[in-house]
Amino acid sequence: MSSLDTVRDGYRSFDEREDAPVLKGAVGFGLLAALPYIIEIDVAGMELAAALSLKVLILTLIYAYTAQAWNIMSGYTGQFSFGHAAFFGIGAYATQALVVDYAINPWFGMFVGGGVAALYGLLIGFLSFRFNLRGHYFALATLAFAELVRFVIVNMSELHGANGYFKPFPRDYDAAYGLLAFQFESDLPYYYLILGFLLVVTVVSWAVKNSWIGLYFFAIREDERAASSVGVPAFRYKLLGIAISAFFTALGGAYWSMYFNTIRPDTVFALFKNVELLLPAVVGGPGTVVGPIIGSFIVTPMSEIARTSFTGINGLDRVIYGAFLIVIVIYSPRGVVSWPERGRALYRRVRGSGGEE
Amino acid sequence: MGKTTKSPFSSQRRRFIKAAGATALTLGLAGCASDDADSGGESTPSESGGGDTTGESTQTEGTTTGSSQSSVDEVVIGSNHPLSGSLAATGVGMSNAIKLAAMRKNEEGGIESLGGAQVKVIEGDNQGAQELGGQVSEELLSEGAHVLTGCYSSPVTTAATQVAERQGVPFVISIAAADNILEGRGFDYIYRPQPPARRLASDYADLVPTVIRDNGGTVETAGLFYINNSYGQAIRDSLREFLPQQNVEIVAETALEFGASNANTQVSRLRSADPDTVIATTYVNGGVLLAQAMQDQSYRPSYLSACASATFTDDRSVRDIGDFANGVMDNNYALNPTIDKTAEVRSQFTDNYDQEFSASVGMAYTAGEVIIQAIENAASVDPDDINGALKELRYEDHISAMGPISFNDTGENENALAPVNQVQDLSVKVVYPQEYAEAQPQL
Amino acid sequence: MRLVSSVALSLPLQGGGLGRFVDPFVQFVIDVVNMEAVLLQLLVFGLLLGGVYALTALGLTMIFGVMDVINFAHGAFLVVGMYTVWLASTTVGLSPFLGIPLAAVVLFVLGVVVHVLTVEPIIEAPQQNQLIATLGVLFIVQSGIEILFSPDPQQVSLSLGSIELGGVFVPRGQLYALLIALGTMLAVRALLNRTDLGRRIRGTANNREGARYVGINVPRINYLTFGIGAALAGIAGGSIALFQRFDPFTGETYLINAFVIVILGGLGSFPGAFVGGLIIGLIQVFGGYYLPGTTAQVLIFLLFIGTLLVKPEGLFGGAGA
Amino acid sequence: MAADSETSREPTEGETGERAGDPVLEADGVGKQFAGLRALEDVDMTVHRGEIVGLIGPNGAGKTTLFNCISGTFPPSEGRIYLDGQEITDLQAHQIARRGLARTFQITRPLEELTVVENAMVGAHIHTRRRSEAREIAMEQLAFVGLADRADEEAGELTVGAQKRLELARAVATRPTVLLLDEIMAGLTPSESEEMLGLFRRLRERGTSLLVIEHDMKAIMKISDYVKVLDNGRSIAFGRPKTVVENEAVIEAYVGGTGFDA
Repeated sequence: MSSLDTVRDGYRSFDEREDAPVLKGAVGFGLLAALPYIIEIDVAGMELAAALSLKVLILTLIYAYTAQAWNIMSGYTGQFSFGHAAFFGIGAYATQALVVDYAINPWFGMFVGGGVAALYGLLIGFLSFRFNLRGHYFALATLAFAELVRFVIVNMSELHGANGYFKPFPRDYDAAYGLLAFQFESDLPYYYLILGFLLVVTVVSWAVKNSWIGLYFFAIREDERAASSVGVPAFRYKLLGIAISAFFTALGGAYWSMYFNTIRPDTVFALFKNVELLLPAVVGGPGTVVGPIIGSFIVTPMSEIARTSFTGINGLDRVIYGAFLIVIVIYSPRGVVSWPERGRALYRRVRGSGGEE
Repeated sequence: MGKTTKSPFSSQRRRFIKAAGATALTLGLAGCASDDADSGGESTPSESGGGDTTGESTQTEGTTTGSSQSSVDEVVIGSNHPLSGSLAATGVGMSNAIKLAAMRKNEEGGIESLGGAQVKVIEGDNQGAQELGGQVSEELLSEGAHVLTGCYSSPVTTAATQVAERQGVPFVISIAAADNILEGRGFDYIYRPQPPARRLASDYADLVPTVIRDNGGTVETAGLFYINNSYGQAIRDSLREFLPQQNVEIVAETALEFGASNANTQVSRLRSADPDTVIATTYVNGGVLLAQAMQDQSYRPSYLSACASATFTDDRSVRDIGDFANGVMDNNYALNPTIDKTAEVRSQFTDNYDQEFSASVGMAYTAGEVIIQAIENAASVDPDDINGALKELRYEDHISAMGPISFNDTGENENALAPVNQVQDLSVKVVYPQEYAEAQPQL
Repeated sequence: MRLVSSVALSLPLQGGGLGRFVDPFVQFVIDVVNMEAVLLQLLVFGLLLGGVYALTALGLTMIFGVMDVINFAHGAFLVVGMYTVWLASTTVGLSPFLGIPLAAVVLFVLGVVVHVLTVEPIIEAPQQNQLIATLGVLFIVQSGIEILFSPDPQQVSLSLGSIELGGVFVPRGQLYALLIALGTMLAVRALLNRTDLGRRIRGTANNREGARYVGINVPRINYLTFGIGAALAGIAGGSIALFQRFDPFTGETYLINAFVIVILGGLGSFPGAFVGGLIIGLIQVFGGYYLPGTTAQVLIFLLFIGTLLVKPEGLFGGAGA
Repeated sequence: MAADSETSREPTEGETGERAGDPVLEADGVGKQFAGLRALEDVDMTVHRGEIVGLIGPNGAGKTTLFNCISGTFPPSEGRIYLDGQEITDLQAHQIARRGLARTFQITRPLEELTVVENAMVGAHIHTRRRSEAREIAMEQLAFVGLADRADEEAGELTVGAQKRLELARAVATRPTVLLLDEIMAGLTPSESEEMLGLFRRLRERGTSLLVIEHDMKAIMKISDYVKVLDNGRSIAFGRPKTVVENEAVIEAYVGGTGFDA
C-alpha cells in the first residue's frame, strides 16, 4: 500500500464521520472569514490581493450566494432557469421601493422582496410545469418572465421607471450606520454580511440536499416519470425548488441594492445578469453544494484578473474571458468540482493499466 | 500601511499587483471604522493619501511616463471611464480629453505652485459596469491618484463617487447626468461642472422657446422623442415640468428602445400629433434614426430640436445625417466658441487622438482643467487640500460655454449652463445666449 | 360611438390609473373605425420591421431546430455580417448588395470554425454548457471587433430614401431587407425540401438517433447546419447594415427578439420564423404608436410566454421544418 | 364485477370462485384513445391479493398502454380503475404510487447519477422523511434483489440486468400492494431470469400482487396464477395459463397477428 493510499484512507475515514460535512464547512467558512486578511499576506513579494481586492471578494461572494440559490432549483431539480434576474431584481426593487418611498427598514423590505419573488417563482413554476415546459423551452420561458418584469418596471412611473432607486441614508429611515440599517461606512462589514448570507444559503442548500427533499429533487432531475412512479410529487417539489431559489435570490438582490447604492431596471434585470447569476454554479458544478462557491471564486476573480492584466488593448479582457468560458465548459462539463473525481478515475485507470489488480 | 514601500516590480508585473494598495487602504479604513465607528471619516483618508504619494514608486503604466521620487514631482489624476464595451465610443474620448488637459498643463511647465510638478493621468476601464465603478476608483487610488474623475454612466458614477467620498478623495464628475448622484447625498468630496438632467431640461425650457419666439416663430406645442432609459426618462420628466411654465404644451411623447433599428413608428406618432417642435433626447444613434425616419416620411416639424441629445452636438453624426441636420437646435453643455483657446484645444485633441472633440469630450476636458486648476490653487497634493481648493474654486478660463465654474454645497456647478446650439452648414454652432453665440439662430 | 369619440384625441400622457392601459386600445378602435390613414402606414412599417426580425431569426431557428442548441453567438454573427459588408464597401468599394453574399460566405466559414471548436465537443453535454460556450463566442467576437475596428458606430454610406405610395412611405433600405428575408427564406426552404442535404438536415432535426441509424453522418450535418445558420446571420447582418448604423454590440439587441420569433414560429420552421417576425414587428409598431413608452415589449413577452405554454411547438410547429 | 362478463364468455373453469383474497386492482371498461387512434377498448381486469397475473399479447396489443393508464402516467379516456376498492382513475402517478401501486418500466429508467441505494431510497421515502430510515428500507430491498453490495455505485453504471433489479428494488421499496412489472425479464440471462422468478414468488409470499407483462411465454406460464390476453387493444382471453394457451382466440391472435414473440 503506497503512502498515498494511506493518506487517502485516512481521508476516507474522516469523510465517513458523521460530522465531517460540518467540520469541512466550518473550515471552509473559517477560511472565507479570514480571507480579507489572508489576501494581504505577502508571499515573496506577491500578494493575493493583486487578484482579489476586498471589493472583488464581495462581488465573488455575492455571485457565490446567488449561484448557490440558483443551484437549489436548477442544479438540484434540473429545471434550468435562465431568468433568475427576475427574482434578483424583485428583491432589489422591493427593498429600495419600501425604504425610499415608505422609509421601511431594508431588512424588512428584503423579506418582502423574498416573499414577492417566491410568489412570482410559484407563478412561473405553476404555469411552466403545468404546461410541461422542459429544457430549452423552460429556460426561455424563465428568461421571458425576467424580461417581462424589466419592461413593466421601465414603463411604470410608480416604480420610478427607468430611473430606478437610490439608496437613502440610514437617517432617512431612522437608523444609524450598522447592521440594523443594512448600511456600513466601509467594505469590510459588507464582506462579513454577504459571508453570513452565503453561510445561510449554503446551510439551507446542504440541508435540502441531505434530506428527502434533495433526493426527490435529484430524482426529478434524473427522470421525472420514474420518480413519479414511486411516489415523488414532481410538480409540487419543482414548485418548492423554484420558491426556495427565488426567495434566496431575491435576498441577494436586496444585498446588491444596498451595497451598490443605486438600482435600475437596466442593472438588476439586465439580460446578462441572468448569466452572471448562474455562471458560477455551472462552472463549479451544478447540483453540488460547494460547486457554486468554488465556481464563483474562479469566474469572478478570473474576470478581474483578465481586466486588470490586459489593459493595453481595450476589450482584450473580454476576449480572454470568453475563451476561458469556452475552455471551462468544454473541459469540465460537470463542473470544476468533478476534477478531483476525474483525477482519481484517471489515476485508477493508469494504475489499472500498469498491471496491478 | 506599509504596503507602498515594497514595490520594485517590473512593469509587466505591475498590473497584476496593482490592486494591492487599494485593498490595503480599504482594509485600513475598514479596520478603523469597525474598531471605532466614528473615526474613519476624515483623518485616515488624508493620511493614507499622503502616505501613498510619498511611498509609491510603482508607476510604470502603459498610459503614462515618469515616476515620482518626492511628493511634489507629480500629481496623479485617476480617470475612471468606460474604455471598452458599448459605452466605450464616447468613454475613450472622454478619458483622452483628461489626458489632453494634463498634457497642456505639462507643456506650460506643470503645476506652478508645486514647482512645476507634472500632471499624470492614469486610466481605469470601468466597462460601463456598475460593479466596477467603485473597484476601478479604488485601483486608481492605489496606483497613487490624488484626485479622480469619471464616469459617463450614472450608475457607475454613483459607485465610483461613493468610494471617493468614503476615502476622502475629491472626485470631479466628467459627465453623468442623473440628478440624484449629488442631490441629497450630503457629499463632501464630489463635484460636477456639468449641468445635470434637471438643469439641462430647465435650460431647454428657458432658452429654446425664447430663441424661437425672439426670431419671430411661435412654439406652443411640443412632441417628445426620448430614449427609454433613465437618461431619457429623467429629461422627459423634467421637460414635463418645465415646458408648461413656458407655455409649451406637450402633445405627444414617444419612446425609443435602446438598440432599436429604426424610428419609423415614433415619427408617425409625432407626425399625427403635429407639434410645433419635436424635442429629441437620445444618444447619438437615436437622433440619427430620428432624422432618417423623418426623411423617409418627408416630415419635419417647424422646429426640430433636441434636449441634451448627443446627436446634434457631435460633428460626426451631423455629417452622417447630412443636410437634414441643418437647422436643428439642441441645448446641451457646449464648448465656448468665442474664445481662441477652444479652437486650439480642439485641434490639439483631434491631432493627438484622431477623434471628434464632441460636446461630451469637451465637458470631460473641462473637468480635467477644473481638477488641475484646483491642484494649482491648493499648492498641495493632499486630497483634503485639493478638496478645499475645489470648494473655493472660481474657474473662468475654461472652454465650456458657461460662466465661471464654482461649486455650491452639494457640489453642483452654480453656473452650469446648457446653451442652445444650432446645426448650420453641417457644423454645430452655439447661437444662444448671446455671450457665447458664434452665429445667429436661423429659423 | 358617442361614448367612444368623447375619449378621442384627449388622451393623457402616461397618466396614472387604469386609463393608460385602456385608452390606447380605445384610441386604436377609434382610429380603425375612422379608417385613419396612419393605420396603413403603420401596417407597412410593421411588416418591414417584421421582415428584418424574421431575417435575424432564420439562422437561429435553423441551429436551434436541428441541433437543439441555444446559440448566443448568433448576436456576434450578425455583427460580423454588418462589418463584412462595411469593410468590403469602405476598403475595396464593393457594393453593399454584393457584400451580403460575401458576408454569407465569410459567416459560413466562421460558423463551421466556431462549431468545430466550441459546440461539437459538447454537443452531448447538458444544454447550459452549450449556452455558455456560445456566450463565450459572443464575448470574443464582439470584443474582437471592438479591438479591430474601435467601438465607434459605423455606417455603410447608402442613403436609399423611401418610396411614397399614396401617402404611405416605404423606406427603401428596409424594403430591400424584407425582400432579402423573403428570398432567403424561400431559398433555404428549397434547400431543405428539395435537396438531399436538406432531407438529411430535416431528418436529423426530427430524430437525431434515428438519423444516425439510417446512416446520416450526424456530425457532418451538425457543422453544415451551424455553418448555414451562421451564413443566414451573415445575410441578416449585411442587410441590416443597409439601413442602420451599427457598432460591435448591435447584434445583441436583435438576439432576444430573434429567440422570441423562433419560439413563436416553431423551432426550425422557416415560414414560422417569417410569420413570427411579422407578428413581432406589427406589435412593436402598433404598440409603439399607441402605447406609452416601450409597453409594446411587455405585450411581446406575454405573447411569447403564452405561446410557450399553450403551443410550445409554435404557430407553425409540429413535425419537421 | 368486471371479470364476470368475461368469464361468462369464456367457458373455462369458473375461476372467480377459486380466486383467493379480495380484489386489489380492478379495471372496469378501460379505454384509451390517442389522437383518434384506439389503443385500448373496454378492457376489464382484476388482480386479487397475492396473485401473479400475467398480461400478454402481440406487439402493439396495448399492454404498456394499460399499465400507463393504471399507474397514472396518463388517465384512461373511458372506464374506471380501482385500487383496494378506492377509485384511482384520475389520480396522478405519484398519488397512485402513494396508495400502494408501483411499477417498473419496459426500458429501464434508473436515476443515473444517483447511487444504487439512493435510487431505492426515493421509493422508500414514501413512508418516511428520515433519510436513515429510508436508507434502511432501501438496503433491505437491495438485499432482496441482490444489489446490496453495489449500493454506492452510480446507477447509470450498472448493467441492464442489474438495472432491472434496481428498478424492482426501487418499486418494492414503496411497499406496494400491487406491483406492475413491464418486461422486467427482457434482456436477462436465463439464470438471471430464474432468479427474477424467484423474486416474484417471494413477493407473492409477502402478499404483494403482481401484474406482469412478459414476452417469455414459458416463464409467464410458469409463474402466473392467471393470464390476461390483449389483442388490438381488446381483451380476448382471461384464465388459468393452461386454459389460455388452448384458447382459439389467443392462438389466432398470435399466429395470425404479428407472430409470437416468445
